[in-house]
Amino acid sequence: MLSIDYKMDNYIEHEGVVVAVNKENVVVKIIQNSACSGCHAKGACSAADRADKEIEAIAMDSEKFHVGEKVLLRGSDHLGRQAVLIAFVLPFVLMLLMILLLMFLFANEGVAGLGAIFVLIPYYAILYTRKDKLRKKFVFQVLKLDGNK
Amino acid sequence: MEYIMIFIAAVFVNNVILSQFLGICPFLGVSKKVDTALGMGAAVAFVMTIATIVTFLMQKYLLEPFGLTFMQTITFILVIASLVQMVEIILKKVSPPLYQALGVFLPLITTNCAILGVAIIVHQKDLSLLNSVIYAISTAIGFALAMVLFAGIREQLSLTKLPKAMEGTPIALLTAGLLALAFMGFAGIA
Amino acid sequence: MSKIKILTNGLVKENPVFVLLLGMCPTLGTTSSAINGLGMGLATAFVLMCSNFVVSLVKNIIPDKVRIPAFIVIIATFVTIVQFCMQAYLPSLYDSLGLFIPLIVVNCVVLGRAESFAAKNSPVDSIFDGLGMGLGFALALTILGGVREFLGTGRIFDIAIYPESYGALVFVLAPGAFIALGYLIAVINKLKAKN
Amino acid sequence: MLKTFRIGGVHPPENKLSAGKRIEVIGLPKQVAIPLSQNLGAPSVACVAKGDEVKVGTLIAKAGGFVSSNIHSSVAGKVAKIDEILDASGYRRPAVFIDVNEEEVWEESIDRSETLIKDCPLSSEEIIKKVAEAGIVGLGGATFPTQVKLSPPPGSKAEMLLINAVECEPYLTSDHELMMEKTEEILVGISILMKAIKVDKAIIGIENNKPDAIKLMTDRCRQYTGISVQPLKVQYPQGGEKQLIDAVMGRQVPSGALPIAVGAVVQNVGTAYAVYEAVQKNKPLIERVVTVTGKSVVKPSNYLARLGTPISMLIDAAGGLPADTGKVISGGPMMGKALTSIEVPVTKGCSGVLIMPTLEAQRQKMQNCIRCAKCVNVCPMGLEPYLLMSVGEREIWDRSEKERVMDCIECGCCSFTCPSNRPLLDYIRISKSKVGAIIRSRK
Amino acid sequence: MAKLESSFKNMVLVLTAITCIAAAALAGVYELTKEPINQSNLAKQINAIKAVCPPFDNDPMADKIESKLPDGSIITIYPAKEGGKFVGAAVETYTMKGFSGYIKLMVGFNADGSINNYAVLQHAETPGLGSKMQEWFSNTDKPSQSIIGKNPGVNKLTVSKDGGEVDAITAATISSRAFLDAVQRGYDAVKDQLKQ
Amino acid sequence: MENKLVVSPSPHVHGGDSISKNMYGVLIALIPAFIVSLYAFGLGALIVTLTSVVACMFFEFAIQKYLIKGNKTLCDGSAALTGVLLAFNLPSNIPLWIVIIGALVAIGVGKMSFGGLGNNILNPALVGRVFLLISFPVQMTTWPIADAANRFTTMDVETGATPLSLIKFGAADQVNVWDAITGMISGSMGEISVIALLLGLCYMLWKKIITWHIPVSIFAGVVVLSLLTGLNPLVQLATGGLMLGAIFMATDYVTSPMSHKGMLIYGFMIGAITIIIRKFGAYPEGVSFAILLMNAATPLINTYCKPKRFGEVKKNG
Amino acid sequence: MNLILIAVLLLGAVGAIGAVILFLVAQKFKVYEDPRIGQVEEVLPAANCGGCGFPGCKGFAEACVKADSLEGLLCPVGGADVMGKVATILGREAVAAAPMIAVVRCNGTCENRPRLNNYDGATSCAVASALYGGETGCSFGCHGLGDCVKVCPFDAIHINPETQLPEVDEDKCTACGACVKACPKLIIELRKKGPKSRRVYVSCVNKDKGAIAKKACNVSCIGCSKCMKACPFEAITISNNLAYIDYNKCKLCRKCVDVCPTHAIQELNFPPKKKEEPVVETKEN
Ligand SMILES: Cc1cc2nc3c(=O)[nH]c(=O)nc-3n(C[C@H](O)[C@H](O)[C@H](O)COP(=O)(O)O)c2cc1C
Ligand SMILES: Cc1cc2nc3c(=O)[nH]c(=O)nc-3n(C[C@H](O)[C@H](O)[C@H](O)COP(=O)(O)O)c2cc1C
Ligand SMILES: Cc1cc2nc3c(=O)[nH]c(=O)nc-3n(C[C@H](O)[C@H](O)[C@H](O)COP(=O)(O)O)c2cc1C
Ligand SMILES: Cc1cc2nc3c(=O)[nH]c(=O)nc-3n(C[C@H](O)[C@H](O)[C@H](O)CO)c2cc1C
Ligand code: SF4
Ligand code: SF4
Ligand code: SF4
Ligand code: SF4
Ligand code: FES
Repeated sequence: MLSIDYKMDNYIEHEGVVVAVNKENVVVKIIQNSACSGCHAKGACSAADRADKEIEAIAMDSEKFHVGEKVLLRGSDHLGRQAVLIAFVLPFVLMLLMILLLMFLFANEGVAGLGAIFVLIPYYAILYTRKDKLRKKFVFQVLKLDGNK
Repeated sequence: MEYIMIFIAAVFVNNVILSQFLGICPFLGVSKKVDTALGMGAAVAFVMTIATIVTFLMQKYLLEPFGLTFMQTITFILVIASLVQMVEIILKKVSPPLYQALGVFLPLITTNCAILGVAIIVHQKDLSLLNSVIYAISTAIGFALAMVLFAGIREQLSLTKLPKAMEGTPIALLTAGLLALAFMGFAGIA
Repeated sequence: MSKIKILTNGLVKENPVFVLLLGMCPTLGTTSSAINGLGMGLATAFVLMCSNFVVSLVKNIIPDKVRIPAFIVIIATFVTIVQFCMQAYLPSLYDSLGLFIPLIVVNCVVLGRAESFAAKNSPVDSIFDGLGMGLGFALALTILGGVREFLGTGRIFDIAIYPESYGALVFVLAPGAFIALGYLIAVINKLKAKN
Repeated sequence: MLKTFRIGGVHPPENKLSAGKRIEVIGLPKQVAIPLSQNLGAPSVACVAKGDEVKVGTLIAKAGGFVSSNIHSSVAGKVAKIDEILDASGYRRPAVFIDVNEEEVWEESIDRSETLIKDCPLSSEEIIKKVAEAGIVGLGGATFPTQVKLSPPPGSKAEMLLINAVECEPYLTSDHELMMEKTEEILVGISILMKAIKVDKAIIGIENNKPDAIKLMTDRCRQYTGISVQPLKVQYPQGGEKQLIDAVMGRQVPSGALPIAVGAVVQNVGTAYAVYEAVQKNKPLIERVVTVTGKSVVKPSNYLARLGTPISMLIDAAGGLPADTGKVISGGPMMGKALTSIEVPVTKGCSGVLIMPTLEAQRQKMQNCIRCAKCVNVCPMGLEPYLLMSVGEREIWDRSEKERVMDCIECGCCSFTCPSNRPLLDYIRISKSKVGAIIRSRK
Repeated sequence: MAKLESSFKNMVLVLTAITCIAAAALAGVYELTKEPINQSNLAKQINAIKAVCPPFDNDPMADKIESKLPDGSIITIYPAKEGGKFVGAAVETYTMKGFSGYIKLMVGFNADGSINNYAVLQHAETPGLGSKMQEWFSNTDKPSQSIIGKNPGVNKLTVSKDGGEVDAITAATISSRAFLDAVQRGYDAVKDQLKQ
Repeated sequence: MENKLVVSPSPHVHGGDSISKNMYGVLIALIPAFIVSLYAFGLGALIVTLTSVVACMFFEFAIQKYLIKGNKTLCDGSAALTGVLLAFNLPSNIPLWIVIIGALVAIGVGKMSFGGLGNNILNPALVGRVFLLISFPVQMTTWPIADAANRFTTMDVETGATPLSLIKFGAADQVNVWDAITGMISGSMGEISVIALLLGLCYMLWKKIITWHIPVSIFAGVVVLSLLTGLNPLVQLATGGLMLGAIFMATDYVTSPMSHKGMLIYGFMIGAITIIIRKFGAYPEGVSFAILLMNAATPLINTYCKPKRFGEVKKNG
Repeated sequence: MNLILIAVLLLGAVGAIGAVILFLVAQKFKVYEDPRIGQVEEVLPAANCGGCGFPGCKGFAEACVKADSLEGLLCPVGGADVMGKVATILGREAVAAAPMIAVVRCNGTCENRPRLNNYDGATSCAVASALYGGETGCSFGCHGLGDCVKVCPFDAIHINPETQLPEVDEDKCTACGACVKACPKLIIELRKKGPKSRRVYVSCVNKDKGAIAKKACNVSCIGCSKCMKACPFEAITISNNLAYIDYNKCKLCRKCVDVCPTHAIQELNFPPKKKEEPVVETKEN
């Protein structure tokens, strides 16, 4: 839950499999399910697609892990909110502002529409330049899964 | 004022899920996490906006001039499907950590009928670009609202004992029905 | 599997709506009356049958990675064809089904069957599967439409059973769709549990 | 307005039947059984063997760890065996059995005179050492070894000593009676404790339903510097450490922290008396005041009983087990422990024996939670017992932890108040033990 | 036959081919059904005009006039002529004030401005309530609720609650108001024509 | 079995509160309102209330007997209470078959489908009422006149408009606040007399059945929003189902938040939504919808508004 | 015709662009899921009970596909039947695992074990055992409050109202082990089902000394080691006053059953031997 208790860190956890162990990090493959994954009929439906994502997680004691091991990936949920903010909310607001601005300036739907789409290019460009900063921000921990669980 | 009206209408009066019956799959399927519901809402808002803009431009500058409006459905669905994929690639390319973080926190956004539905509805309603975009955003907010309310309700239901036959989809549908009943109170506001 | 089995599979055992819970959006959106439900169901059944057939014909020339878009294109084509035909020959039904005809494209039943059946089986089997599933879908929609129409207006297929003033209007409105479908599935769950 | 704590609380009927009954001394049994685990923390380790002769006050078991305490013989006699005895929970636990000799022989070091010795020349360290040797544990019910409590962890400093004379449990009167009869001794004990923890201020918190004790203590404490009395509005569980601190000092101990975090050390009056006896008279903890009470009890009274005396003896002294007995509780009705047998011995933590008639003893049928929030309103820790119970029932431990199940002080207000008769605390308690184990395993 | 491998060439080729075929098929079907669709739309319109207007022999679709109301909305008028003589007009009018917004009517006026008949072309009012518009206001057995024969220029066509001459549909005052609003707008649009 | 000790975890005493005590307490608190409605609407009020209570109890019994087995809750008064409150939300001249459908929906859909007492998300009586309102709008919005001459002889009495529909349709000047406070107006049976309802509130506060938070914050929400939208707050408070809703229906334990902070948010939002619906919506009255909407939001409120934990207030005070 | 041409061009273009995008996607996200995982999952019973030791049926399917042999992998719900199917899909040998079943190692019925007090707390073995030893003199035995019953996903274990002890339904139990985890008294054990479902086990977990145990319960194991001596296969060990029969060594000869003075050893599903069942024998006490 988002913030049952604001004093306590809340985590989101995801199970994954270690695919590589490096010096300071461990690469974990997670299986991501689509929105339809909650549906019991997903077997019959292609929309329930799955994708594997590889995620680098910081682990000081990376030697503890071995390839193929099942682990728990954990990040604090406020990171999740930030990710959504950067990936979706900000560009979305930007597009909106762009449309408003261009409509106001040119009163032409074509220009405004194209402008709104193309404003994403500089946005992503800026994101690209901030790559390293973001990398530092979005860190995950890997935890050993309890043997008996 | 017009925009506010579109907003209220799309969020409360004609809520996508509760009165338009679009996007029921994620509504029934998504978890009981409020966070996920909100994240889905944001993601859907973004995708819906881009999809609406792109399909709007396609319709106005390609399909209509060439008299190809009959290909609306097929082009829209293709465009939307590719768009969603594009967003993923770009995100992954631009900022892998960000992309990874999303992977952990959100389910994939699948093209659900709400997105296609909105893209088509704005043309049926003959809205202008700006109005279409507002409509798309409002729809997404309505989607998020219903999802979040529902996530909370599910969470509570998971701690009570339901009659066996009602477990799962039936209770979800029933609750959605009662929510829709409550939302009818907004009728006529916009 | 025998053809009959494939056919009845979709009608009862794996009924897409009541058992597999697929395609909820059109199910809820188009069942304000039995006739609408039937119309939508048959339209979907047609698309399902055709797309199943075509998909299983071309399944081998489609690379895996473009599988889904290719299926979507095929489905969308049939959907649009249905849309035109309905517009031309059944205009009133078209009016009442509205938006949901184009949305057959994203109906999980159609894509789902293309993926999970047609892409693996022979064209003939696929036709039967499409027909069975489609009829199952149509059956479910008709039942739901019938129930809603009956409870809401006292009629079934527009035949008055009891005076309209006794009908509970909610059932033809949005909340009624959810409630009626919820209880139908509950009843089916209960029956399933008994067997 | 009288002071009290700020969150939650209930008012169970007080039923202080034995109030004002003077403390009577209970005779010795033929054999005592002194369990080796009488304190919170590690059990003690026996240091006598079968056949050993012991005197009253002879050390028979040593502390089994840092958080543990010594145990002394409460009688003079011969160690019959070291064997298992059924404890109050129906489990078998090791105990020292001593056959009582006719003749009472006391350890020579013990000063048995009645004279009040006010001055204590010892230093803080020496006091704590003596307390440790005497095997004193908190007599308020928690049986936490007192010497540990008196040695604050490095980095924290006590500002004030709070004496817990609240006795908020219904029925119980042992602390009340002790205050009436051993006033001076208690006050000296408090001074010693103040010295031990190096504070110059002590406040005795007493609930307003004991006006005579408030008056007496207020009068007498004037002669002692730094000690004052704070009357408190009657409200359960005011005796809870955190609640008492909140009521008296207006400070709330943060979640998971010790009272010392807000500068307080809390001790029960009985503990203060025991400290007096240990430090000034060299007398280890071998006896305590026990209230025997109950609506059908012929003669509800306060007894001074040696540790190891079977509870049945106390009950006999109070007029025997009533015919309608349904439940026998060691402690008060809110936090006490129901006994499976009345043959279990009196231990350091036993402040009362409550005998409840069958009619009252049975719980009512549990129903669905109607989410009335009454449990939430009465919880003195600001928790949501209804939620903790359903989460606990479903064994969702991480959620339990997030909902702060570990903050629960097991006061029972929630179960007491629930109109649906839900066994909230039952489930919260197992959640606490599971979550506690999980937290410990993480370290 | 083995499955085609997912190489770049294959993917692009196959998907392009499939879309091309689909497009061709669609365009073909579109061409085929274009006529019937238009026909059916036309028929709808003509039937509606026929239903609401006094008998005529011209082609109202060809003679249609667009009239602009003061608020800027455009309303289409289909004049009906019998032997060249103006006998009345069908007005395709609408309002946005319905319970669910848009309501489109075809109202037929006689030459004197009285209402000959009307047809509800499009609406989203609640079934069982607002949707009763078609029967309710044409029920000539109940003069207080029927608008047939009434003349918006003479009679006050608002609901009785608002002081008018028409009883609102039970429990659907809003739809009734909207309906009458649309009728009134139709009349406003056509009244200049009638005067000729 | 004699003399076997009973063993159970602590606490060993119970405060003696019970579900039925609370439910019957609310029923008692409803008596003044019932008397006023008897006086105002006569026979109809009696018959509709009886029908509703009997039907609710019957459905509760039948469902628990044949469909959903579990704790029997027939006699704890909750079904009877739902019945009374449902009846209080209906016009007194409503056909009885509608009352019975309402009872079926309230108990069957609103309560039992979720697992019975304590598990429902939405207020059962309001589910019943809104279901009826939308299903049978004609019958549900035909209000008998209070104090009609023939009220003790027949259920068919003259009808009139409620103050709120007068306001909605532009006849606000015909609304007399004093009549609304005493109860001599048209409306649902239970909602008409503000005085009687406030009496009930006082009783429930005295008996500690409910706390003040929800009703007061609803009133606050109504007042604030009325002032913002230029309505007369006093009229808004005194008319329609507001008092009935704020005092008896929004306070339903099962469907309202658990913490005081949550209750205040919940109440304020109910007041605010009510005024928004009254002012801008198609319906003259919005209390039922507002309560249902906030019922739906209650689980969320519960997850985010936790009670004030011990130790969370300023550390050193 | 013109229209058709434009349509084809436009849609073809869209299709081509789509294909390019998809190709890029495919390059970026190498999604490869062994299709056999899905196939395996399909034949699994979808109970998601976790009895196999993996998170859900999906997890098990993955494990089966990845593992080199199916040894040690068993879906307890589907049993050998399903494992056979899995084996065919994967083209491997199904390793026949011995079917297991839950047994309740306590025979302290109301008759065998007199109640000394009445429990009146929450109906939960966990709560009761956190509180105290139980209603009888035996602090090891079953509380009979049915935590095991609550967790069984297959409705296979029920409290017998007469004995107040749980009984396992042989046909329904899949040996998923949920009850084993749930029992706070560690009474339930998964044991080899044995040929014809026959099995012999010590139906007691009391570790008290013989005399005390015997006092608390008529059929307690008193640790007398007669069975150990009688067992020709060295299947029985004694520790903490308690005998334990290793089901891998036990050959079901039932010699131990005969010698046990307290009838603590249970035999199940054997044809009636001479006269009555041991439990019945103790009735006169
Ligand atoms: C709910 C609750 C009620 C308590 N009531 C009392 C009480 O009435 N009197 C008392 O001395 N200790 C009571 N205690 C114990 C105190 O919290 C604390 O352990 C004691 O005052 C510390 O002193 P001690 O170590 O000398 O026993 C209570 C504890 C709890 C959790
Ligand atoms: C590991 C541990 C260390 C403790 N250290 C201290 C301490 O340094 N000072 C103190 O006053 N109490 C200390 N306590 C005692 C508790 O704060 C508390 O008094 C005791 O658990 C009894 O609580 P109650 O009396 O409220 O029931 C400690 C407890 C534990 C478990
Ligand atoms: C589900 C529902 C749908 C409604 N639909 C309409 C409608 O289509 N048209 C309308 O005028 N009123 C409709 N109403 C009724 C109005 O909202 C409101 O009850 C009416 O304005 C009351 O005024 P009246 O009884 O004076 O007509 C509907 C009510 C409900 C419950
Ligand atoms: C203060 C209070 C208010 C209540 N209000 C309602 C109500 O508005 N509607 C209702 O159906 N039941 C009401 N009940 C009864 C009961 O809580 C309700 O039937 C449950 O919601 C059923 O689970 C109320 C009970 C109390 C104690
Ligand atoms: S027992 Fe725990 S949860 Fe219950 S009221 Fe007391 S502190 Fe709160
Ligand atoms: S007091 Fe009882 S009924 Fe009320 S909320 Fe708490 S657990 Fe539920
Ligand atoms: S009895 Fe135990 S092992 Fe057997 S199926 Fe039930 S829970 Fe699983
Ligand atoms: S076997 Fe264990 S879990 Fe089952 S009833 Fe006995 S004590 Fe409880
Ligand atoms: S059918 Fe799946 S979202 Fe609509």
